[in-house]
Amino acid sequence: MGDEPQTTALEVRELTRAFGVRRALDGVSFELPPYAFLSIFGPNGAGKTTLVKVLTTLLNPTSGNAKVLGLDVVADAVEMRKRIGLISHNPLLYPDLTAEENLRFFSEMYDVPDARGRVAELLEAVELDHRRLDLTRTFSRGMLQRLSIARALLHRPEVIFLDEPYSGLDPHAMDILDGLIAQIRHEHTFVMISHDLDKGLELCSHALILARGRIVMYEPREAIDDAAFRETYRSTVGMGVA
Amino acid sequence: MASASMRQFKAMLRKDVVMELRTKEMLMSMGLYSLLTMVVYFVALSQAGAGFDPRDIAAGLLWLAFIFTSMLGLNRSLVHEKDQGCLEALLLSPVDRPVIYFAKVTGNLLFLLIVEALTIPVFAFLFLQGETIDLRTMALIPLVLVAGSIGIAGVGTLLATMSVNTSGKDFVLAMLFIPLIYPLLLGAVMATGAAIVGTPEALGVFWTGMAWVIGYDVIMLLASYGLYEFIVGA
Amino acid sequence: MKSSVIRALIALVVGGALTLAAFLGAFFWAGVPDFGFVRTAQQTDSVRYQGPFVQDVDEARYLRNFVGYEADITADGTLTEGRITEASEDGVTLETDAGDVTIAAADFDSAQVHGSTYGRPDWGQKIFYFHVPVAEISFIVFGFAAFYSIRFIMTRRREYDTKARVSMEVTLLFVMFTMATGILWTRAAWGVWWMWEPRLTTYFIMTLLVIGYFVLRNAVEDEERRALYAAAFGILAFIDAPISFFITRLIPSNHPVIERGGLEPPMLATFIIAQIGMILLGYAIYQLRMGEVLLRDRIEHAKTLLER
Amino acid sequence: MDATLKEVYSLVLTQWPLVAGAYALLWTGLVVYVGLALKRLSELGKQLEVLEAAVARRGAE
Repeated sequence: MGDEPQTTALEVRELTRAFGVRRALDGVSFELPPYAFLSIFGPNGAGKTTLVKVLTTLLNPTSGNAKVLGLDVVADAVEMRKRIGLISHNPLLYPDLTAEENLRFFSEMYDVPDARGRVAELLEAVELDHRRLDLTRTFSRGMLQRLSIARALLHRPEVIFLDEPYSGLDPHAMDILDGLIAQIRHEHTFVMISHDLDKGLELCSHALILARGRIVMYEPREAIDDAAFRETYRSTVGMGVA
Repeated sequence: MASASMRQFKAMLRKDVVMELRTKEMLMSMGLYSLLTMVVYFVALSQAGAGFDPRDIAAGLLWLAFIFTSMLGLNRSLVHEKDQGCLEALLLSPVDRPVIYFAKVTGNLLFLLIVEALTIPVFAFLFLQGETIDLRTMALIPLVLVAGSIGIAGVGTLLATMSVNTSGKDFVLAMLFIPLIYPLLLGAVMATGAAIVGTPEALGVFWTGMAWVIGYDVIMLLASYGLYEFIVGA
Repeated sequence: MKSSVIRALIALVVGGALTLAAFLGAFFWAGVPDFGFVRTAQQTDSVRYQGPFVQDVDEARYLRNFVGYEADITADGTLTEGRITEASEDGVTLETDAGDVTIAAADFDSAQVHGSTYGRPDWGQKIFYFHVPVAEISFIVFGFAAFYSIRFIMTRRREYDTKARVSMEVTLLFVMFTMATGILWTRAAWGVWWMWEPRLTTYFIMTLLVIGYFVLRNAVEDEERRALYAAAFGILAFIDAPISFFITRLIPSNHPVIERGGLEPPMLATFIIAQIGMILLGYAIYQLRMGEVLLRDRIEHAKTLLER
Repeated sequence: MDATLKEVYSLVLTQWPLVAGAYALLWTGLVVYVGLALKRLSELGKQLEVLEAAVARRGAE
């Protein structure tokens, strides 16, 4: 299934997520080709996090549907979870386990073949080989984020979701994160939530602006006029919380 | 699929045990807390007259200590998962939600039983010295302990999963947990009391109490298991 | 919204009228049952007269309890009739038609004492006409709250959460009424304000569960999560309540139960009218609160429209 | 009331404040609760009228 060429990585149709009259997502539809890099912008409360939560099966849509890699987020949730990864601003790691134990634990969860080899390989890739026996409690923010990336890549996901991965990182850690993303950039589809317009535009192949649960703008990078884009973004920020 | 779930269950349980052995946070806090309750009990009973038989209320005192220490532990165990969003990471992985529930319940049950096993001798040493005790009926106490702790861990894990996401975690947990656990507590105290008294008639009371505890376990564990999926994803 | 308020008002008027009727019935129509009896020496002209009281006494010393009563005493084979004026270890003095007669205890053979029995009216029973219907409604509405909680978990629609919450509010109100009237009844019937008695204990637990539901709601920030948690707890609480009720059946209860056919027709009628009236009042309160919640929603909606 | 009747009615005499208390609590509770609910309802109704008039004006513009 994973080897077939996919025509779309994401396929979102009329996605609505509502509770009473409040709508976190209101009829969102878009498609994203494979190996693209989607940056999602929008003011606080625009529905960015909700969108990513629906796309990562953590929340069910109220109506409409979404497919990731051709799999439905509700019906094929378990299958889908094996093929997506999340890097959040929260490290999602147990502070009282060592780096290696953390990765080994999550490889059990994902049933990763040759877990030992895969963990060693990833620890080397994120340059944490020398700290593998230390508790992650003792790690700096940057190291945690690197380990968090290793955790997200354990099961070789095809779609990687990034939830404001740069927030709280020092410039050095940012460089390392940039390097890591660049390395795997072309074999994966990325979906990133970002507050940082420059960074988001620099990385993306597609950009999406969300406000009050609706798509304000969705364009491939080539079609975007930077100045106009910034203007649109700024106008949505003024709209405040939906 | 079943074997994969089993492996995931074992991994989660091992993770909890390794973390606990490393920090000893739950065991230490629960153990010391139960020791502190003993001091409070001594003060509470200090004015009781000479005719007072501590065996009459031993069962109630023991379960009181267990209930309060268990709430402490339950909160801790779920705070671990919540702290850095680890629960979210678990939910993102292809694990069935019930596996998460049962792994957490088993972990909590394990720590609870360890603390209870340590508390009972200390309690007996402090309060029951010189009392005649029938060791044959006392041997039944582990049965109540296991059955009661299953209920506490089962219901408590579900409630703690909710209460960690609230403001004022400890109070909310107590407010939900104590009324809900009341039937189990009554049955468990009844059975434990009967085992301590140890007369032949008491044995009938013991099994009635046990039947209640087991019945409660079955009903409430099924309900909690059914509801956990909705709670954990919220 | 409008319709629910209209339904509420209709239910309020009809329920209020029935409740008022039951209130009047309770005091002016239904009789007062007896709570035990009193024995007196004289017969007073009283509606609560139950009949004559006759007791055989075979030892002279027991006569001390019957000073003032009419008595037929056999002593040394002769019968003396009169009213006991004095009684002691040694003997008894009777006031007879022929003057005072003293009988020594040593001569005493047997005696028959006559008096009157009166029923003691149990006024506290008047609480029952409203205490029981209110308690019943608290259970019924609790059941509705659990039902809507299940519906909410299945559909995730906010309206069911609202219904469950409003039902729980009505439950809380009626639980409080039950508790208040119950405590007063306990004082009237048992002479204590509170007793750790199975029925009372379990109802107290149920009160705590309902309060816990609102504590939980207030402690959760996110609206949808709050709804889910509350629904889950509502279901658990509803499963727990019957368990609590049954577990205490191991201990015999003092709480009275109505026996089949145990009520006189006026009492039964009053009780049934009170029940129907209270159910309507409960429904009216539920609809009123529902209407209020819906109004608030519309106001919120209008506000967001204006702010856009 | 003579001594005999007093004895007969002793229970009634001690119970009546409790019965009155129970009814007073129940009735005041119900009336106050319903009264407050109705008052809130009418206030909210007025507020809604104002808001909906504003919405209608906004729509007409």
